[in-house]
Amino acid sequence: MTKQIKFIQGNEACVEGALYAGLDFFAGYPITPSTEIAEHLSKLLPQKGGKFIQMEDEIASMCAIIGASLTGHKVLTATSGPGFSLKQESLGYAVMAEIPCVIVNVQRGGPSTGVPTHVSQGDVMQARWGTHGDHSIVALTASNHQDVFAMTVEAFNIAETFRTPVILLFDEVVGHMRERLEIPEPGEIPLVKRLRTAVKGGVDYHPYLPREDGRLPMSDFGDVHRYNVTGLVHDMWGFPSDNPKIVHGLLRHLVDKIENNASQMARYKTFYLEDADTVLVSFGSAARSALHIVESLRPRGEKIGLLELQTIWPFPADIVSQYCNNAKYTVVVEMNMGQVCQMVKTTVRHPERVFLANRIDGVFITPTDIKNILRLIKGKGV
Amino acid sequence: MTKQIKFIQGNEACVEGALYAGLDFFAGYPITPSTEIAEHLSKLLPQKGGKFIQMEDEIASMCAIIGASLTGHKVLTATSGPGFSLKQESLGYAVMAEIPCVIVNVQRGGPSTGVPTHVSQGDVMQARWGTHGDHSIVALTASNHQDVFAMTVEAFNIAETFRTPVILLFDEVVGHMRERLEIPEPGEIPLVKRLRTAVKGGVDYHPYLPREDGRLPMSDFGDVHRYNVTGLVHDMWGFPSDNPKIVHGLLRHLVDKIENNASQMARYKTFYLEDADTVLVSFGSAARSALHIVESLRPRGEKIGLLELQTIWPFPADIVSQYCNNAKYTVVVEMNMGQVCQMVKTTVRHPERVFLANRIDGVFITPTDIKNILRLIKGKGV
Amino acid sequence: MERCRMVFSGSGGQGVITAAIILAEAAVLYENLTAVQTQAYGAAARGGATRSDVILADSPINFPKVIQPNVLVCLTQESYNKFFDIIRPGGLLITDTRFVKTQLKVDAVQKELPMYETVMEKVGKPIVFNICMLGAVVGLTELVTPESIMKVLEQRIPSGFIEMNRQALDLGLELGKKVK
Amino acid sequence: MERCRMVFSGSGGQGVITAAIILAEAAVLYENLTAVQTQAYGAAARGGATRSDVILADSPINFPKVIQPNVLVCLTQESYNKFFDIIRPGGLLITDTRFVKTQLKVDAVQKELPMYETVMEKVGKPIVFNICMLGAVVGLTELVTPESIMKVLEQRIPSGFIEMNRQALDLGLELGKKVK
Amino acid sequence: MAVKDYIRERFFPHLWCPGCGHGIVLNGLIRAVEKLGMSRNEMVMVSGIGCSSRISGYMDFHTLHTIHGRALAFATGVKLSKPELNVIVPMGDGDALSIGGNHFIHAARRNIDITAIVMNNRIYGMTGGQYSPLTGPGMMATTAPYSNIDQEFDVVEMARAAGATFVARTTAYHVQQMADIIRAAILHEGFSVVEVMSQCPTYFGRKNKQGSAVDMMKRMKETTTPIGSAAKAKNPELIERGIFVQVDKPEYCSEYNKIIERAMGGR
Amino acid sequence: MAVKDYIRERFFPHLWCPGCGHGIVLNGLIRAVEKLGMSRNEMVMVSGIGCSSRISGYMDFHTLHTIHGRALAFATGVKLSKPELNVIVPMGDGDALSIGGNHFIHAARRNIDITAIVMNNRIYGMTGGQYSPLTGPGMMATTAPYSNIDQEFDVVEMARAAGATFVARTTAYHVQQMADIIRAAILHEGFSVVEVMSQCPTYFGRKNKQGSAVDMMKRMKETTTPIGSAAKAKNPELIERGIFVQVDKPEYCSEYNKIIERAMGGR
Amino acid sequence: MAKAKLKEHRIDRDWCKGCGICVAFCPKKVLELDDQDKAVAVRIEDCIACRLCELRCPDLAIEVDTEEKVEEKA
Amino acid sequence: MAKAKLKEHRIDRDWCKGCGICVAFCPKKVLELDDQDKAVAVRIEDCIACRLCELRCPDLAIEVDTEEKVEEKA
Ligand SMILES: Cc1ncc(C[n+]2csc(CCOP(=O)(O)OP(=O)(O)O)c2C)c(N)n1
Ligand SMILES: Cc1ncc(C[n+]2csc(CCOP(=O)(O)OP(=O)(O)O)c2C)c(N)n1
Ligand code: SF4
Ligand code: SF4
Ligand code: SF4
Ligand code: SF4
Ligand code: SF4
Ligand code: SF4
Ligand SMILES: [Mg+2]
Ligand SMILES: [Mg+2]
Repeated sequence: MTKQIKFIQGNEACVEGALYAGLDFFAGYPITPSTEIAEHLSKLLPQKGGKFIQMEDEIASMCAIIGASLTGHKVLTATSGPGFSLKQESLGYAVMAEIPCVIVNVQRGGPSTGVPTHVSQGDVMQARWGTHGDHSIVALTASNHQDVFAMTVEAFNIAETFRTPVILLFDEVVGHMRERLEIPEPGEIPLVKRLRTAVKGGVDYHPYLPREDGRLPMSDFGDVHRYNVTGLVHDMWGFPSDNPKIVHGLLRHLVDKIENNASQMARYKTFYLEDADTVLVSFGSAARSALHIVESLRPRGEKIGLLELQTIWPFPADIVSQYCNNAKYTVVVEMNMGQVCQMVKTTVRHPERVFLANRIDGVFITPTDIKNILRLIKGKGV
Repeated sequence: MTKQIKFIQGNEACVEGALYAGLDFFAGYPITPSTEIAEHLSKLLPQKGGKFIQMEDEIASMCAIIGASLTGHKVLTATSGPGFSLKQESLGYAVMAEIPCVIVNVQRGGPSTGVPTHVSQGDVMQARWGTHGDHSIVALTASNHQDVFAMTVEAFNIAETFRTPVILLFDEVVGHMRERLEIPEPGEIPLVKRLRTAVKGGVDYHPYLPREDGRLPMSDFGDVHRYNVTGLVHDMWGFPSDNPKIVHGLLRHLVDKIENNASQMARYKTFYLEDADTVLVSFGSAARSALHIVESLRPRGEKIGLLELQTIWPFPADIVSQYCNNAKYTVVVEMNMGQVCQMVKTTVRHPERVFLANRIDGVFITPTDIKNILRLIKGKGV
Repeated sequence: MERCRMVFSGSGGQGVITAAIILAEAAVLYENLTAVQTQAYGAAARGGATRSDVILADSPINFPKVIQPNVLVCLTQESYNKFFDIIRPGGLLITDTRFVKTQLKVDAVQKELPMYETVMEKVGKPIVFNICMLGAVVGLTELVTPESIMKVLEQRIPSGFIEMNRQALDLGLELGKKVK
Repeated sequence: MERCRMVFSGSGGQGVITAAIILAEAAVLYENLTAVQTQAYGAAARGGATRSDVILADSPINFPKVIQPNVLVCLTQESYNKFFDIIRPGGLLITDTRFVKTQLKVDAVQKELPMYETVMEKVGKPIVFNICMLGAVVGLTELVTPESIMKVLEQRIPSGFIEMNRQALDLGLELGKKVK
Repeated sequence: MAVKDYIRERFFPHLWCPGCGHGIVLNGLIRAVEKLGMSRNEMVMVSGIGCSSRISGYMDFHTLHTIHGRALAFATGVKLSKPELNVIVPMGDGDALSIGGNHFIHAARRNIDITAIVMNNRIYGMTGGQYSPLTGPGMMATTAPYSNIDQEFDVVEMARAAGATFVARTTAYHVQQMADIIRAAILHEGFSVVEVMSQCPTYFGRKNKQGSAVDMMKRMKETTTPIGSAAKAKNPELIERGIFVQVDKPEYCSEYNKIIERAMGGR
Repeated sequence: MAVKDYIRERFFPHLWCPGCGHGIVLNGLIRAVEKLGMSRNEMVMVSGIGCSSRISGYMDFHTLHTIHGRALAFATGVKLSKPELNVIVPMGDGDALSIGGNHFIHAARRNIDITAIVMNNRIYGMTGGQYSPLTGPGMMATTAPYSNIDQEFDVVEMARAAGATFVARTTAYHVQQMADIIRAAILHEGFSVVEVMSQCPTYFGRKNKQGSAVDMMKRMKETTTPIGSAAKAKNPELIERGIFVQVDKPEYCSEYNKIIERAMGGR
Repeated sequence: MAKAKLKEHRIDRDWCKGCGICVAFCPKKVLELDDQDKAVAVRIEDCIACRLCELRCPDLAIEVDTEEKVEEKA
Repeated sequence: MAKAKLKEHRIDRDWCKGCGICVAFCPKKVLELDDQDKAVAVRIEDCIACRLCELRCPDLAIEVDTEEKVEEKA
């Protein structure tokens, strides 16, 4: 059988990935440039018995998917900058209550309404720190439709494995561009199912007690275990507590389950890095221009390569160190004021060798832009 | 004349500072532990002809103060974690539209509802990065009521000088504790008035064209200049534009006006730093415990001192480098998982000499906690 | 003066927090002392044992919480049970005879005073129980003068109630001085 | 095959974006080529000159935007004025005779085709103007086969409209081949 | 099942103040559920933040204690994703109609089968007595020291206008009526709103010199009357109690099932 | 002043689609303001985000183009801080009643002297045709491909229930009535709501096969009738136009001035 | 339903917060608060087992046990 | 108000988007769209200066100039 091939937008590729991963509930509110995700799901979800609901705003959408996750469903919402800002309070709730869910942010130019229809990658730090209080978060991204699909599936897998919200941080170019997507066969990408408790009815079930492997089995609302879910600090049954030991334990658990597994969650791609003395680090659509310039400079003898990050949070420090510590030049290519660049600087051995090749004017960064910046960095002028 | 002395809560000290600074409009929504700010202002503002309004939520409160700022008033809102998360979208609007306004966040234990009545300093990074898109922000804090007063006045002054929202990042202990406040005489602390344009009616006024000194004179709504205010990227008249040059120029302006003036905005205090080889860096209520331990170790011959940060954002990198670069040990004392510590590490010459002395369990960090951590850091065991 | 760390504890309606604030305010406004007052908030404050910390000193106070109080006041059994063992060795522990049975030995001067009974008998209003307690504390410790307390009260309460409060304060002072 | 970068431009209702998508989709689904299509969004897309970029190749396409197109199609004067000078030296510039007056010299092969007129005359429906344009492009460039285009159309539009589209496509093909 | 089987006994005595009306709502709710004889496993209680919202911690259902004002949005996700569950959403007046007002009107508009109970004490209890959109002009609150100038919502009118298909009002005093109404509300297929006037002696009562919990409940008795009573005609100031709206209209989850049928048929 | 004195000519032709009803609202609004003869300097227009919200960019007032759904909250700050200004808030149906529903009902409840104009095209125009809370069941939208199951709000009923003291409805077809009503609304002291039925031929019209802008306006003529008309009695499906509510009630800023007097007197 | 016959008032003294609601609204004045502010049934013989005290108690502290109920349980 | 007498229709061809609203609702069928889809007054003599075209134009593209108006301006 030949595989199903589609020629679609990145937003649709995300939809396809979500459906492949087993999505059965979506709540959202339209906003450019993420709207197509909602539009396609409003059509496709009911075809497989799933539910689509357009809520009154982004806050309600985030709340609704949390509710639906608790009944045992795989859930998604999608938005862009302003909506992502609005979701921060309820996103923090999902962190605290350890709710598996996936949030797409198709980034656009900010701050505020900004340039809504233009490309930007300016929400990287917000994804990490947007909600109040100490916490950790997972955020993935991709630069092409095959990867958008794969990372979407990955997002659901990580959400289920770690009982955590996962952010998909796409951008306008990837979201709106059309290209080829080959839908993998069922089973080709492994799926992580909701881990449900084996504890029988009548036996004490602890929704917030990690197993030895760190995972926390869940029980669906409506099932035999009645427990409590709250955004307050809570004990292993889910009931509120302000006992300092419990506070400390829970906060450490929430952060450690993500940060200590950073390597396990690190997804990335390498191109021509074996002998590279100039390492481009990039992600999302910017990585396309980065790869383009790498491939056009290689034939001219330049030892240049690309590290494309797909996991942005937890920041893949090990991977970045590994590939950049010995580089003469590390150049972060991104469409913001250096949000990932700053992280790379704090990670590598020689921060002074890290440079930023960026654009912030709403225009997609071109290979030529990068080439010019490389010349300047290397002291060769324009 | 003897000065007016009060024995009050930190939240009241903030109210006194705001009134001293010329506050005349407050909109808010109650939330622990910031509520007293609203309560006192509901009483005191109308006594001086000002306006207090309790809005339907925190979003509306933030929006209302922006509206009131545009009619030429000094404005304030106050909240805590969950409310601060909700304000992120409209806060970004204030950044983009360059609205002078002050937002108090009396921090409490997060994430989510967390431990609402307990102390924490966990919103430091959120204050910087909570809203979407590249931007910069000013955030001040204080550890005692005299400084709460002074920093509140400072917040209004910076808001007016730089046409920017300023965040006051207090915490539960400072907010709720009662101690002495001496109200300065009128004029004792200089106040920055709203800079209004000198341009006459009928002459073209540019609300978004910085003068040579970087300041942007305003014109009150209702006055002779009718212009446009928007959260979209805009030209010097305030009208939307997606011209890449304008996008670039505006974003750089918004960030540079803050970051390039970091030194001018750096407020801090030093204690016993002249000969200190161990430098504690702290802020807010944690700095009280830090100072306590410094003062109790000094008589025992330890060369220990304290750098108390009052400006958190823009991060006072120069000051931190100056005092910490040559220290044997830099120990950041804070009640979170190391949000300021991380910034200090990226700032100083020897990040490996920077340590964290923290608590995250909702209990106020004690001098003994710090003392114990100092022993451990120095390899002396418990 | 020696730095004095105090914890006032009791149940919600007894006014221990108000008493703590009045004491600290009197010290700051009328005795030129330094004082810091804090209290527990939230669920801890609602049910169960209310607690307020006060530190008085003649120099700046940095750390605002009390870990080992020199003076501990417990007005309910629950608060007594919860807090009795934080008393600083050699400190002063004041309890009310009506509400607290002191079964437990601590290394402190224990004063069991019939404050509630006295107030009910002589004033008849439970609302000034806390002021009587304050009188007892001041009587025993002489941290501030009764006049300073009265000045604070005069600022805070309607004039019609001043007399009642003065009476309660005096009753407390007497009780305190008597056992000193 | 040589990488071919194209820009289709015109005004909102002319269907240039749809045409671009159809071409790219045909290439990907039925010719085993690689293609990327992008377009302008927002105010730029609403009033004024609509633009869609397509790149066709037989290898991976990284940079998805077109800076200098090998093929530029302009269906309105406005889009012509805005975009004519981005054409790659030696490229192909296609305009419609009814809507565009080509006053400006560029280093490219210029083809002025009466696509709109032909469609209106032979089919009578302005709605298939874009398909005729596509036919002309394919006729001139032979990037994909007309059959592939038809396969895409058959998937996309109700069967009642297929014939009309085929007709428009053929008209375009002819126009294109004629001037080749 | 006995009353105590519906609660989580280990959290009793509960945290509400002496005489707090919210406890009576808890009591009435239990009676309603008891009579219905529904399994606790099919009951989900979703609440926001507030004194009232604590109720979910005390009930032995599936309980979801969320964030301030958003309970109905969470509940919508629960219900739509698993329509066989019975979803009850107790809310404070601030929770339901101040910060949560939008979710309230939209849940009503959709007519999704959720039972909303507005525990109306006319004050923000949890944060210490600020005025709410139900406080009403002339009343005192910690943020209305010169007396309140905010007009109040009429919960019944708001729910009706927004599209709720079951709308009722009762009080903590009229606990039997409360239990009956809540039972009818749970049975109703569609969005049901029950406003329960509940006393907060600690803040609303104290600030407004309304005396003890008992006094406040006496006032509930005196100032309310059954819908359409003769007393109301005489004294229009009286607040009506009873079921104001009870109509059949397409319920959201059922309608969505039809969408699914259509979508699946269309393949 | 001439019509063109009220607009910012340099942004014309405007960005709305051919035949968009929002342009007619702009037209009617200008006529209303023109008749009132108010100075442009005392007029503030506050809008959110949407096709409708673009209107503020075209008017030569003090204009505040805010974020989606929150215009009334910004406007409340403008008005309360400087009550002598006339504040007009044009809003899309999604802007006003979906994401902005809460601010809508609270502004109405407070009865603050702001004029809200709901430019109701029953769709999210700006984002490309998703259903709004005014779309109504049975209609098509890009997020309702199997037809919409969401019940709609009745703007008039919502505004009335929430406490607005001036509530009216008109259409883009009835532009003279529109101008008159907007004028009355601006003159009204208190919160006024004017729902204007406005056509979006590009999305609502196309998705629902309602033909051209002209066809959609003809439908407005046919499906509406003045309040209390004989036609309505015969055909209850007809939508009523006119002023539904016009009452005197304490206005928020005036009430606040009394608070200030009391507070200042109290010193 | 047969008319219930009172067996006993079960009052949980740990749960009772002494609000006096049961006392005030008992139609037969059966209940009182004792000196520790806990409800007690002092005129038990007057009780008509109407259960209003049970239903109105905000603390679920009072249960009116009747004969029927016992039978039901059996 | 005196009845207005028509002077001219001023139609801004740059602003007119050819929606046809003025054409469809002119009570006297005065207006038409030309081949570039711009409104033009073709039966100007029938115009009763009711201004409905002006009021309904979504693009403010049409102005009905009358004698009175001219006087007003003076
Ligand atoms: C986003 C947010 N804003 C504010 C608060 C603070 N807060 C908690 S409960 C509450 C109001 C409580 O009033 P109500 O809903 O009437 O319930 P009650 O306590 O009176 O039962 C407020 C303002 C919060 N927790 N979260
Ligand atoms: C917080 C936020 N969410 C979503 C959007 C995207 N958005 C912009 S306008 C709009 C709706 C427009 O519909 P409506 O308010 O009815 O106005 P119309 O365009 O129909 O006039 C939406 C969803 C946004 N800008 N901000
Ligand atoms: S504060 Fe009021 S609402 Fe809250 S528990 Fe106490 S009485 Fe009840
Ligand atoms: S999309 Fe609809 S509402 Fe928006 S401008 Fe076009 S016709 Fe008007
Ligand atoms: S009603 Fe309940 S809590 Fe109140 S006094 Fe009676 S038994 Fe005690
Ligand atoms: S059952 Fe009725 S009569 Fe008996 S004690 Fe309770 S309220 Fe009084
Ligand atoms: S109504 Fe206006 S835009 Fe439409 S055709 Fe007439 S003049 Fe042109
Ligand atoms: S003024 Fe009236 S009659 Fe004259 S063209 Fe316009 S609509 Fe027709
Ligand atoms: Mg309440
Ligand atoms: Mg709309």
